[in-house]
Amino acid sequence: MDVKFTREDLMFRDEVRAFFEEEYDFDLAKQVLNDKSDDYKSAIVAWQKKLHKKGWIAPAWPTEYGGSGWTVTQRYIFESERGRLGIPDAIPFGLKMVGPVIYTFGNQQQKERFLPRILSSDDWWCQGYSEPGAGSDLASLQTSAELVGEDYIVNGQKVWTTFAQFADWIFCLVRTSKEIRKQQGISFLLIDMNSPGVTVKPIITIDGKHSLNEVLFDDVKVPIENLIGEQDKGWTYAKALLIHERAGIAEVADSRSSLNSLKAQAAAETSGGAAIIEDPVFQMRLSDIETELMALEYTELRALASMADGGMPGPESSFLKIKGTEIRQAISELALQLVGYYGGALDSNLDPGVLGHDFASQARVNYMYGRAASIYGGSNEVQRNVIAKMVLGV
Amino acid sequence: MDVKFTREDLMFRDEVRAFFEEEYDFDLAKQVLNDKSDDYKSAIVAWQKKLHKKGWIAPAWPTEYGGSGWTVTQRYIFESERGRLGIPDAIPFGLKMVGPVIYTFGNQQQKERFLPRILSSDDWWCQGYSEPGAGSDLASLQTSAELVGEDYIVNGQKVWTTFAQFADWIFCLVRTSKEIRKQQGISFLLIDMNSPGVTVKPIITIDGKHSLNEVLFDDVKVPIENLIGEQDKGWTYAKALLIHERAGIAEVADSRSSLNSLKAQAAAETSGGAAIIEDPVFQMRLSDIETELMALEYTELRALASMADGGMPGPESSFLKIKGTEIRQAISELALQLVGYYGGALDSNLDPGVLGHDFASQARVNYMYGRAASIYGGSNEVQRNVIAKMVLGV
Amino acid sequence: MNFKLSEEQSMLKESVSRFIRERYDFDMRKEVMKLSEGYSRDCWATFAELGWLSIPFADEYGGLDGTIEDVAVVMEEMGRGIIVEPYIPTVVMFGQLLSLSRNELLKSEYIPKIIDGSCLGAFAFLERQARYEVTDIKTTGTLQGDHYRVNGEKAVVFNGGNADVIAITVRTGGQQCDRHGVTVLLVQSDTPGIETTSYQMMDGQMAANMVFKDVLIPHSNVLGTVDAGTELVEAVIPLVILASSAEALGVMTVLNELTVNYAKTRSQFGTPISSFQVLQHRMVDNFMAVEQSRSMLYRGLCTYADEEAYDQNERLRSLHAMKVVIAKSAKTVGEEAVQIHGGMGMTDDLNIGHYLKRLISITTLFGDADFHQKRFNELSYKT
Amino acid sequence: MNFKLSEEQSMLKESVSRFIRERYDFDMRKEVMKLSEGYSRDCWATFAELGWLSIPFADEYGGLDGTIEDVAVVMEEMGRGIIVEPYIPTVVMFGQLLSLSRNELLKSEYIPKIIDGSCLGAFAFLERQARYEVTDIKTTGTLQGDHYRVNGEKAVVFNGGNADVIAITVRTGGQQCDRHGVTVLLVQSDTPGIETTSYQMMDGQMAANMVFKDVLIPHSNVLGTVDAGTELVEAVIPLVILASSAEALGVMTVLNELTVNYAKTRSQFGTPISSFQVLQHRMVDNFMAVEQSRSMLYRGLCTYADEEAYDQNERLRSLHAMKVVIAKSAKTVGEEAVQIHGGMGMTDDLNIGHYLKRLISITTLFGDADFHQKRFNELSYKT
Repeated sequence: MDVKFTREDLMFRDEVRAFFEEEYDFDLAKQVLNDKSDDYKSAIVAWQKKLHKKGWIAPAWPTEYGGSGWTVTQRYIFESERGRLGIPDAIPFGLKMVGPVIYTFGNQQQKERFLPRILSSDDWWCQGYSEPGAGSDLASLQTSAELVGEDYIVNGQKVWTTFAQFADWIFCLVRTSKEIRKQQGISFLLIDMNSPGVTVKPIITIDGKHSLNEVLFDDVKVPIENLIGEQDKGWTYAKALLIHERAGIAEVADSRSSLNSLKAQAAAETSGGAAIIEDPVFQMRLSDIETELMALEYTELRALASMADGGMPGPESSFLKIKGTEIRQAISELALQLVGYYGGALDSNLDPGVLGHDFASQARVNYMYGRAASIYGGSNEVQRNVIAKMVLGV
Repeated sequence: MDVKFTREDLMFRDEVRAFFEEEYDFDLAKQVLNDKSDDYKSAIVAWQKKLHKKGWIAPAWPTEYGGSGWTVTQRYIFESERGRLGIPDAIPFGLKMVGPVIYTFGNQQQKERFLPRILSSDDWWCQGYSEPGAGSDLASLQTSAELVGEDYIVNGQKVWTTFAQFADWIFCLVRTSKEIRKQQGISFLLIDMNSPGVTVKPIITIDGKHSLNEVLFDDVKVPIENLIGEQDKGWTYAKALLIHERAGIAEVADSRSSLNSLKAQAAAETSGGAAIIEDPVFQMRLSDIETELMALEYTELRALASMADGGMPGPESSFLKIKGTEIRQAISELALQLVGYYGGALDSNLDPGVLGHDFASQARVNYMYGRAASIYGGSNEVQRNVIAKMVLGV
Repeated sequence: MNFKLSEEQSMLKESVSRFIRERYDFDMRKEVMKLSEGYSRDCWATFAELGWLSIPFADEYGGLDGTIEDVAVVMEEMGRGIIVEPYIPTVVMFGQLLSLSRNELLKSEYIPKIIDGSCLGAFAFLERQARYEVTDIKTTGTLQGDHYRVNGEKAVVFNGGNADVIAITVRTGGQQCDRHGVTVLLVQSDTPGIETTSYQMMDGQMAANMVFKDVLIPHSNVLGTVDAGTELVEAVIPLVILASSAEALGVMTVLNELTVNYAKTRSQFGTPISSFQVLQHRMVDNFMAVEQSRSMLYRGLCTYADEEAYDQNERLRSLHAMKVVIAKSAKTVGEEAVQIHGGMGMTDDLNIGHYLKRLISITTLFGDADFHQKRFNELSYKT
Repeated sequence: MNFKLSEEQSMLKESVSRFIRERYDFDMRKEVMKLSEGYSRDCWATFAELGWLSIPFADEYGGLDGTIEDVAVVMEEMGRGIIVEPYIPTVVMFGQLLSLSRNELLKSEYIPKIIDGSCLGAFAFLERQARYEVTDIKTTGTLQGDHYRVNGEKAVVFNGGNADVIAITVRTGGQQCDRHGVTVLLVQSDTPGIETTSYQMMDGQMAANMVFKDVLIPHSNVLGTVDAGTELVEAVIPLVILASSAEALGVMTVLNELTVNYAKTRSQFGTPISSFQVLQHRMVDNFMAVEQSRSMLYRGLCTYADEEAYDQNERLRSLHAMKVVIAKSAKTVGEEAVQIHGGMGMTDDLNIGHYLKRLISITTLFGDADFHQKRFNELSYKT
């Protein structure tokens, strides 16, 4: 066991810290990060471009495709510092989802065409997996793609598509043949969102915001060169991605950052004249979460270390997803508890100045939208089924 | 809704209180209640005889068979006072289990023969349901009873039989024919524990004590007049009993009494010079339990009231069993937490005087034996299945 | 003890239930919420016609002389419809401050108007720094001749923007958090110097921020006794939390019904998701949580009503415990309803999220679970 | 960072593992527990032969110069066998008090004897009133000439009855709960005036009640510094809780393995109970609890070891958090193992209950979950 940081590690920590503090626009972030508007998009893209310039945008990618070539410890340090300073993660759809599929299963032409624009954040991607009848049971999907000449003709409906309203491209699972086993006959297709016949319809969620969408495909022509790998093998690619991408899914750094905000608010808010953070019961609520988060941080590190050592991917991604979202939800619940009456105040249209601050409405939005965390990306129930199968062997 | 006690109710409360305080031997109880020896048995029987003399031994029985004829409120008051003073409940096997089966499904001769001796505690009963292969799945039981002339010849093995070592009689579910549906072909038989061929083998449990037993039947002759109701219909009788007997299963009064003891100990034990009951975190642990118990007390009262109004029996017994045992276990867990290092001290043979008190070893015994509460009488998992079926209709 | 509804209670229950069925389903509620005032004057008039506004008031003012149990019966049904009309602010908060105030002049002036639906009320008790401590009051009331001059700010005043009259707690003596020195005043909402910013809450209810600048309120508008307003407020809080707990019970009951039904119809992996044992057991736990909540409501009602059988300590303990159990249940039941509804539960178009939001508001009202549990502990655990 | 075992660690692990397989299965453990001393001298001699007793001691005394990580590797395996021999009391508690004491005379006298297995040790720190506050000490040490005269009583002294030498905390100054004024003394167990009542704990370990009446201990037997014993004790506690947490991890891992295997073979309702989704998910939660525990152990080891990267506050926070996470996991994992084993889990004949008991003892050692969580809070949450 090697339990200490090296001198190089500590120097890297200083470098990351300095880069974040100099390059990240904390003021801008404060203004736009919560509004999910076009300003939000451009702020995100601007920051991602800075990371790209520094060579830090894709830590997990193989270096040949633009990865940063870090050790496990360096990745851990980068994430710790990101969480400490409250800097949001890069949008995952290009960098963590379709990118790895393309460099693993795509052909040379696809790699050259798509990977650079993912790294540079010039293309915004979204994910076309879920459908109204295919949620937890993703393999039931019905969106069809029929090969006619050199094009697939795509028809169907995707749902819960995050940030489709910003997206240039969508990667989709589509049904290309009707086999008996429903996992077969699914293909992995990249679709230009500007193609004729693609319609995006907003879904307003219970936080009152617009992050999700329906994406409708009406005779959308997709050139055959946008097919990843072989036709009918898409399920395999999607699943490999799911098991392989272990880092990030736990959102440890983001939870750390939320917890820090929560602590700061609890130090500022009072009850009966005393700061709430001094309340022994509130402290227990905080540390119930913080201790689990500290454990999860190392669970992630262990998963990375095992992968770096050539360990076989196991049920880690399901584990990290379950625990990560449970912790995020617990933080959002406690944050809502902290703001008390103010959490329910101001549904949407009014100046938060009425309350004298904006963190209360933000707490409500985070709590409400956060309910989705245990539903999306394979519900936590499904993730437990996966672990039961892979670990318990039942 | 009728939300107040009547003057008669309040007078009854005083009467119960006075009776308990005068007649119950608190000192003796302290000495023998935890040792599960013969002294334990005789102390229990002596107290039950006093209740019988007063006419209060069987509150739930119809008055024609010796019930006390109380209103729901009176039963509630009786239980509240019992819990407040820490008086244990009567042993249930005769009074709450086989008694109601006999007066509901037995014939006149059986009623005359068995009920008076149950009421007077002259017969000690035990329950022969579970078998090594039939726990949660009780209907898989294999103990056989073959009718030969005027006798059943019983062969097989019962297990987890509480206090079989004290028992004069055992009521058993036995297989009298091998139908396709396994619930059919089961009969309800009363067996004299002194019959030749009955062997009782102690099971030492993880509390280090002897409460449970195996009961082995080797060609035991049981006269046909000991069959309750019809042959092969025993499952129906057992099930009716299970659903009908709603009071008591929650053990609210006993939990109240344990909680009172726990509070008294927390007021006496110190940490860093302060009483533990003053610790805000310990207080939360206490009230997490106490508030649930307060609710359960009224859930039981509501169940009784609904039954008294002729309401159909529903899933209440499962509900009361689950919540009641969860609360009892939670109390035992907190009690063990309270005694700290001392909970693990003194496995068995040594004078508790070494520790200067006996409540620490008692806390361990209660905790350890208490683990069984969510297993016996239909595990809490099975009870949830029952509610799912009866309430959710799935 | 008997928990069967009386004939009158059954009629009240059925009357609210029919109203919701016929005039206040989820789509109609959406329309109501779009109205500029955030509630429906028509509906309110119907409430008056049907007698709901008169329940807890004395016969002599035209009331029904009903008990808090009667109010609870109505509130539970209103919870099933997540009605946004200001019943609690007007009838329970403002109305009961008035009823218990012994100010006969004000009572005879306003109670009949509440009952006939022509007067809406509000209670301005919350200040920015106060959280759940109702005695933490900075707003001052300075006696000048026969008027109080009131200065300060009240936040999240339920129904503050629509109210015709407002009860307000002001500090007439003592220090910021003292029990003593609090006075409750009644003020017309159009009195000069009141600046009101009205807004809709997440649960559809209206609230307001209210700034008081040199507002003059006649001494004759004192509710209760000068400097002893805390006692009056603390007499009304139990009624508010009993009523709102009953409402929470209605909300939770509906959520469980909707969730079980959804689980039976939603298929994944070729089978209704209700066939998954994990979901079954969680739905069972939610069922039990609601039953335990109902038990606590009944315990709260019984103990509150029976001053002969229970001392004040026990009565308060029951109310605090009720808030604790119901708040915990509400959290589980509400969140699980969203979870089991999956993506659908996340959409603003479906009713599930709106029920959850109302639950959160109710459990916050006059203190969340931790707040009440700590009060319970203070009353229960001593050396 | 790298969590792979070194070659040496792998060999140690395998050596303990083989010992348990071949000489310490559950039946053999039962025999050991029946021995009058409650442990096996033969096994202890084997521990010495295999070098386990020498791990954390310095080379100059014949030790292996190992780290706490090396001890953790051994302890995890010992947990799998719930070994009752007094490794922690002798090697970690007494041994590390000695190692860190800077008393060269005592070190050269006793460490070689610990390593060769001829000397058992114990640490008498607990007093009746003290609970988890190690500075709450009434036992007095009064300096008379070149001896301390010790009077008082120590409870639950692990291995106290079998120990040849005992480290004891006495109050040489200050008030009952003061940090300052505590001195750690080494005393031969056969010194006149020590009255020892030895007994077996629920987990099979031995403990003793020890009364000290005018026991004379030479001043040269001071471990650490007079009046500054708290610092020495607090330097050793992290080692004890790291070692025992590793042991808990071994116990929990076995419990989960046994439970999953039992669930696969136990049939009810015509199917293995492992096919019930509710049990599956709970076993998954137990699996995750143990993985989180392992992560916390590693975090504890890493943070404790790296004084350069982490300040003292962060090092302590990690240790407290480790105890919290592991204690919570242990409770769930242990209790669920009994539950899923059903009636069988309740029997004293099966190993399940014995693993549970050991878990309870470990989680109690030097503070339970609430205790450590409160310490964690003190270090973490301030205005």
